[in-house]
Amino acid sequence: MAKVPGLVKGLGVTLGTLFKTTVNGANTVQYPHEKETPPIRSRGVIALHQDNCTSCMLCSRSCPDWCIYIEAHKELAPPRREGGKPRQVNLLDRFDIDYALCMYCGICVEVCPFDALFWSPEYEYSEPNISDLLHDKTKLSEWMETVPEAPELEAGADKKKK
Amino acid sequence: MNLFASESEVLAPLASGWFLEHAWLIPVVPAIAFALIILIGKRLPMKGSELGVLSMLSSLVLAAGAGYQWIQRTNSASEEQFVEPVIKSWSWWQSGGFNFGIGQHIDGLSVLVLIVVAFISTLVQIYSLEYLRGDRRYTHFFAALTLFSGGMLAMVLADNMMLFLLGWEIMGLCSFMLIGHWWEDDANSRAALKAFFTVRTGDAGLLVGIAMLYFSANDWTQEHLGVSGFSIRGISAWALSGEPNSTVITIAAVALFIACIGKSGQFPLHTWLPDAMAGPTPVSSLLHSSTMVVAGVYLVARLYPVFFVGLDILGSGGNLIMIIGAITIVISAALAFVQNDIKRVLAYSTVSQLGYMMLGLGAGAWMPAVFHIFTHAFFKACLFLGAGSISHSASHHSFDMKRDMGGLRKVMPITFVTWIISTLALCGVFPFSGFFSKDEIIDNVGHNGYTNFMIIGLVGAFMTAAYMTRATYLTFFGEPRGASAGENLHDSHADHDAHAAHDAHADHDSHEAHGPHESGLLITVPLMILSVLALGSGFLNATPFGESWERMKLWVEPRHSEFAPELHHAPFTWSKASLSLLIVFMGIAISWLISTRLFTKRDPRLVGLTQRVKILGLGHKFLVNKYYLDVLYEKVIVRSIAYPIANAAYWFNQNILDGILHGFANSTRKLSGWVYQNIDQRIVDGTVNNSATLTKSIGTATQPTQSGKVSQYGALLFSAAAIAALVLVIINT
Amino acid sequence: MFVNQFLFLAAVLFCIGVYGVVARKNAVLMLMSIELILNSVNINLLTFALRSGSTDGHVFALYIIAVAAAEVGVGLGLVLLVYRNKKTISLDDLSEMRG
Amino acid sequence: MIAVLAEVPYWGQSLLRVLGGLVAVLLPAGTIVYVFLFKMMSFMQSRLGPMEAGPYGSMQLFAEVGKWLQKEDIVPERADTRIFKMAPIIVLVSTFLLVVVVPFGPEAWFTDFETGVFYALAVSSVSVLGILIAGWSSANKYSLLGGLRAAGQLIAYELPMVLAVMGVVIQAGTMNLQKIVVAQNTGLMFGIDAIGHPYVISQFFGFIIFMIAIQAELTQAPFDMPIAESELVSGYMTEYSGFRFLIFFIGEFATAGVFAMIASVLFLGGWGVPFTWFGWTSIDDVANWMNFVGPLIMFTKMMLLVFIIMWIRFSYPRLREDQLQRFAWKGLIPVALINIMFTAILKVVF
Amino acid sequence: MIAQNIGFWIIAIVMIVAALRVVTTNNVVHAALWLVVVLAGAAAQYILLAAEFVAVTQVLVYIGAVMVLFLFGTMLTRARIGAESDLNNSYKKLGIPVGLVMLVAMGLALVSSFGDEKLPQTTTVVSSQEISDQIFGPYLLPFWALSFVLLAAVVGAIVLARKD
Repeated sequence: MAKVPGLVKGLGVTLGTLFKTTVNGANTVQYPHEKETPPIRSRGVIALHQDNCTSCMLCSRSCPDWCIYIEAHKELAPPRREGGKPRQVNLLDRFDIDYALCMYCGICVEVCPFDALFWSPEYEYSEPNISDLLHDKTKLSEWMETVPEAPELEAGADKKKK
Repeated sequence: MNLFASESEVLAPLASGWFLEHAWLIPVVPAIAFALIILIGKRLPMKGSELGVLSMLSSLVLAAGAGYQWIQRTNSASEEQFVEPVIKSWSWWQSGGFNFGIGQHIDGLSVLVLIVVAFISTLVQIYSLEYLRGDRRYTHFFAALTLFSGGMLAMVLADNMMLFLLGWEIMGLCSFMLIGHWWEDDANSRAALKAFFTVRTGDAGLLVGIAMLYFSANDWTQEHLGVSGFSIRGISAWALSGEPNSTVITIAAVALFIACIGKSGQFPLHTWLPDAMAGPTPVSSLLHSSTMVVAGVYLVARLYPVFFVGLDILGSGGNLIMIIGAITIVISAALAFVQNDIKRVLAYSTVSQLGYMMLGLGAGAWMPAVFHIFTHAFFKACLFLGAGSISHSASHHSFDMKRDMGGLRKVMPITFVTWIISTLALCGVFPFSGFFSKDEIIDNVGHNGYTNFMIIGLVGAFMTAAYMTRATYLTFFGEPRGASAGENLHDSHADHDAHAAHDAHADHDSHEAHGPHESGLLITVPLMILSVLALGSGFLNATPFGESWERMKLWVEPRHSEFAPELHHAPFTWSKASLSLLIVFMGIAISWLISTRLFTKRDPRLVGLTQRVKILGLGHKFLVNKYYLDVLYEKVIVRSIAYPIANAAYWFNQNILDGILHGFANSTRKLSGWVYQNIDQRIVDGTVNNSATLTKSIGTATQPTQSGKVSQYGALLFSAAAIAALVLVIINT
Repeated sequence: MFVNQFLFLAAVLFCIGVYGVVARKNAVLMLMSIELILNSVNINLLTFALRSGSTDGHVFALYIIAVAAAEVGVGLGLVLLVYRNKKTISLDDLSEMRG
Repeated sequence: MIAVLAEVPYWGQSLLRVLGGLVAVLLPAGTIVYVFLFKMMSFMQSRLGPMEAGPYGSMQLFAEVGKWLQKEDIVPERADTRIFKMAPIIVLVSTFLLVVVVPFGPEAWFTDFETGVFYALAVSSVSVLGILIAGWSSANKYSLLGGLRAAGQLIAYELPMVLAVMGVVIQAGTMNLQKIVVAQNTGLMFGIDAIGHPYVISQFFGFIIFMIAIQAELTQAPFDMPIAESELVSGYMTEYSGFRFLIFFIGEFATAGVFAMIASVLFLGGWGVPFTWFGWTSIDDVANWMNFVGPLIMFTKMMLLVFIIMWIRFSYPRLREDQLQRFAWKGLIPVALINIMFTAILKVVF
Repeated sequence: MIAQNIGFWIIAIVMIVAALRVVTTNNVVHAALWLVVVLAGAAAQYILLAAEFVAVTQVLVYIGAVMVLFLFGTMLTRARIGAESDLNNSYKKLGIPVGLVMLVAMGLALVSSFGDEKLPQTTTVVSSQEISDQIFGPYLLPFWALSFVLLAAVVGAIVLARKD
C-alpha cells in the first residue's frame, strides 16, 4: 500500500503530458512538412574530394563492412619542376561506397591521410531500389557541396583543406 | 409458547431490554477477537493480549447488562409466574429436513453462568498479562483463552443442543490447546492428550444423548411448540409432558450424564483433571476449576427436566447422579490428602466440589447446586490464582508444597489473606460464601430424604476442611523450604514440571536475586477482587437470614411450570448448620494439629507412620496411585484389548498357520520320499517334471495379468463389467 | 425428443471413454478419456432431471463438474511429478507394481 | 428486441443480430485503437501520432488494416498448421460470444440470458485456449513461453474477476445483466435517488479489483509479461503476420471494449440513467427512445473505462512474472473474498 | 421441437466424431482440442436439456479451466508438434470389443427400459435460483464436503507440483 502515492503520481505525469501536448503542441516535428536543420558534423553521408585522393586504399582496407570499392591506374604526370622526371600519379577509375552496407562508423574519414573524405549532414538520399544506394565517385563528389564549412578551430590546430 | 398464549395475555408483559435481546453478542465478541488475535495479534503492541482483555471486558459489560435486565424481568413478573426465557433463534443451515438453528436462550441460569464466566475470564486474562509475560506463544495463549471464553459463552447461551455441542467441543479443543501450551515438555502434551481423550470418551455420550432426544422429541416439539427437537426449551417441555417413553428418556439421560462425567471430572473419568494442571496456572484457574469443568454440571442443570424425569430425581432411593456425585466427593477428597503439588490438591478439591454440585442436582437441590457453581467459581479461581502467584513470585515456578514452600504468609501477605478467605469459603465456614451454598446442598439432600447421602456430604465437608488446612499449613506456615527459602537450585529445575522450563523463566531470573516476594498488581488485584467475592457472594442467597435474602432463588430458579419441575427447599435450621460447622471446625482443628506435629515438630509418632503401619501404608499407596484407575485404564483396559488380540493373532500365526504349513511340508516331504523310494524312478521323474512344467505354465499364463500397467487393469475391469452387464441384461430381457 | 436419444449419446460417449482408458498409455490422454466418461454421466443426470422434473440432477451435475476439476488438478500434478522423476508419462513405463 | 423488429422474419433478425454484433465489437475496437492507441498514447508522450492518412490521421486505422490484409500470411515451417491458423479465430470468437449478453437498452440486446454475468465470465475464459494453442503451435520456444505465461496470468486473474463480480451479483440478487442495470438505476443511495445506485460506490473494492483483473485479462501493461518484447520478442504473437496478426491485434482492443462494457453494466449502471430523472419506476416504463440513446450512454461509459485502462497501460512499467502472480494470489483474491464476505453480511443485515 | 431435434443430431454427431478423435489422434494437443469440441457440444446438449446454468458452468470450468490445465500439463511435459508414436498400448485392440460389448449391453438396457418414451416439452429453463435453493438446502452437506475436496485438491496439487 505504501506504493500507492507513487502510482498516482505516475498517472499524474502522463495525464499532465497529455494536457500539455494538447495545449502547447508536441515536442516533435511533422517531418516531411517541416524539417529541422541537422547540426554540423552530423554523420549524414560521406563525401569524396577527388583531388585529394591518392587511391592509397587505406579507407577501403580499414572499412569494417568492406563497402568501399576503389580502382585506379598509374599515369605519368608532368614534372613539378622544369626538366624533371615525369611524376607517377594514381588516377581514380572507380570510387564507390555502398550505403546499403555502410554502417556510418566514420573510420574511413578518420583514416584518410590526405583529407579526401568528409562527413556531410545530408540525410535524404534513400532510394526505392537498393542498387541505387551504391554511390559512385561522381555522386560522392556531388555530396562535397553539402559539406558545411567547418567551424573555426582553436588557434594552432591543423586546418583541414577542402 | 403457544401453549400459554391465553395465560400470558392475562399476566403483565415481562420486561425485556436491549441487553437481553442482544445477548447473542456476548459470545460473538470473543469469537471475533479470537480471529483478530490470530490474524494480527502478533503485530499489536501488546501481542494481541489487549484484544483478549478488551473483548472479555465488553462481554462482561454485556453480560452484566443482561443480568441487570433479567433481574428487572423477574421483578416484573408476578409471584408464581414462570419467567419466560428470552429466546431468539435463526436458521443456521438445513440439510435433508434437519434444521439446525442458532440462537440464544437466556434465563436465570444462563445469565448467572454468563456473568461468572465473563467475570472470571476477564480477571484471568488480566492476571495472565503478568503471569505469561514473555512467553513464546503469548499471542496464541490469549487467542486460545479468548476462543475458550467464546465457546463457553456460546454453550451457555445455546438455545439448542447442536449449538450447545459446538460450544462444548470448542471448549474441549481450547482445553487441549491450553493444557499443552508448553508442549515441548512431553508430560504436558501427554496430559493434554489424556484430557482430550478422556473427555472425548464422555462426549460420545453427549452425541448419543442429543441424537436420542432429537429423534424422540422432534415430532412432539414440532407439533406443540413449533421448534425442532434440538431446542433446549422444547426438550424440557417434552420431558415434563409425560409423553416420553421412560426407557428412552432414561437412556438419553444416562448418555448425557456420561458426557457430564467426562467434562466435569466425575468418578470414574476424573483422572484427566489433576493431570490437566500441567497447563499454565491461569488456565487451570479458568478452565479446570471454575468454568469449563462446570459445563457438565451446567448441562444437567440446563436439561434438568430430562434428568428429573429420566433418572427419577426425588423418587425413592438414590439415582445415578447422586451416586456418582457422592463417590466423587469422597474419593477425590481422600486423594487430596496425599498430594504434594498444590495445584493437584486444588484440582482434587475441584473434583470433589463438582461432586457436591452433582449430588445437589441429583437430590433435587437445583438451586443450591447452581448457587454452588456461582460461589465455587470465585473462591476456586482465587485459590488457583493464589497458587499461581506463589509459584510465580515465591517458589520459583514450583508447585511442590513440601519442597519449595512454607512460611510464605510473611512474604506474601496479600496472597495469604486472599488464600485464607477462599479456603474458609471452600471449607464452608460461616459467613463465607461456601457456607451458604455447600451447606444448602447438604441440607437439601437430607431434607429430600437421602440421609445416607447427607452423611457422605458431611464426611466430605470434614475432609475438605482437613485437606485444605493441610495445604494451607504446608504453604504458608512452618519454616520456608526450598525455593521459598531463597534456594535456587538449578539442578532442581529439571525435576520440576514444565513451568520451570517455559519461556517466561528467563524474564524471572531476576527473582533469584531477591528471593520470594509479593506478586505485582496485575496478579494481586484479581486475587483481591475474587476474595472479596468469595467472602461476600454468599449473601446473595443467604438462607439463614430469611426469605428476603434469597435473591438468587428469586432471580435464577425457574418457577414450577410446564418447563420446570416442582422443587422444594429445605427450611434453614441453625441446628443442622451448626452441626456441619462443627464438623468443619473439627476437620480444621484435627488437620492443623496433625500438620503441626508432622511437618514442623516432626513428631516421631507421626513421621513415617505409613511405613510402619501396614494398613495405613497400603491405603496411602492406594491413594498415591489414585486408586489405580490410571493403571486400570492404561494397563488393563487398553492392554487387555490390544495385547490379547495381538497375542492371539501371533499365536495363531505361529502355531496354526505355520503348523499347517510345516505339517503340510513335512508330510509332502515324507510322501515324496516314500514315492521316490517305492515308485519307479521314471514315473516319479515324469510326475515331478510334469507338475513343475504345469506350475510354470500356469504362472506364465497368468503372469501377464499382473503387468503393473494401469490401462490393462482398466481393460480387465471394464471387460468384466461389460460381460457382467451383458449377462444381466440378457437375463432380465 | 426421446429420452433415449440423449441416453444413447451418453452411452456412446461412455464407451468411447472406456476405449480410451483401455487403449491409451499416455497419462494425460487417459485423464482426457476419463473426462469423456464423466461428461456422459452428466448428460444422463440432466436427462433424468428433465424427465422427472426435479433439479436434483442439476446439483449432482454441478458437483461432478467440481469434482472433475479437483481430479484434473491433482491428476496433472501427479503427471508433472512423474514426468519430473521419470522423464516420461507413459503409464506402461510405470509398472513397478508388476507381479 | 425492439418492437419494430418483431415483424422482421427470423433470418432477417439473425442477420441483424450478426450485423449488430459486428458493429458492437468492431466499432468500439476501431474507436479505441484510434482515440487511445494512436492519439492518446502519442499525446501522453508529447507527440502527435499519425497525421497523414485523413484529417488528423483518422483514416490511419484503415490504412493499417489494408496493409495487414495484403501482407503475406506466413506459417512457420514446422508449425502445426491447422491449429496455428485456428488460434486467432478462437480468440476473436470469444469476444463475439461475450458481446451477446451485453444489454444496450431496455429492449436493445441480443439475447436475454438469465445467467448473463456467469455466461460472460465463462466465454471470456475461452480466449485463454486460443492464446495457449497459438503459443504452442508456433513451434517457437518464445511463443510457447509467452503462451504459457499468458495462460497462467489469465487463469490467475480470472479468479479475482469472478469473485469481484460475485459482490455485484449478491447485491443485485440476479445474474441477469439487464436486471443488474435496472437494479442500479432504480435503487436508492442512502435514501437519495438522485444518482440511482451505481455499484461503483457500494462495490468500490469490487470495481477496483475488476478493473485490475481486466487489465490483466487483456494483457495490457503493467500486466503484459506474456508479450514482453525484451525477452520473448512478442510472446505468442511472434510468428503471426498479416491478417492473423490483425485479428490478435483487433481482438485485444475489441475485448477491451467489451470488457469495459460489462464493467460499465456491472458498476456504472450500463445503458441507463437513474430512472427517477424521467419519472420511470420500472423497466416497463422506460421510454422507447432509450433503445437509441442507451447505446450512446453505454458507449460513453465504456470509453471512460477504456480511457482508464489505457491510461494505466501507458503509465506503468511491466510487472515481473512472479510479482504478477503474487499480486493476483496474495493480493487480489483475498481482498475479493473479504469483499464478498462483507457484501454478503451487509446484504443479510440490511 | 424439430429445430431442437436437428440441433441435437448435428451436435451429437460432432460430439461422437470428436470423441473418437480424442481417443485415436496421435497428438496430445490435438486430442485436447477435440476434447474441447466434445465438452462444448455437451454444454450445448445441456442447454437442450433446459440446464442453462450447468451448461455455463461446463463452459467456465471445463473449457476455461480444466482444458487449459490439460494443455498446460501437456506443454509442460514437452508436447511435440506432429504425430507421436507411442501414445497407445500394444493391446489397444482389446478396447474395441470391450467398448462394443458395453455399448450393446447399455443399448439393450436402454431400449427395454425407456423404449420410445419422450421427454416432457419445456419452454422454461431451470433457473439458477432453483439450483441454489437445492444446493444450499438439502444438498448443503455435500456442498461442504465438496468444498473440502476442492481445498484438499488445491493443497495436494501444490504439494505435488512443488519442486522442493
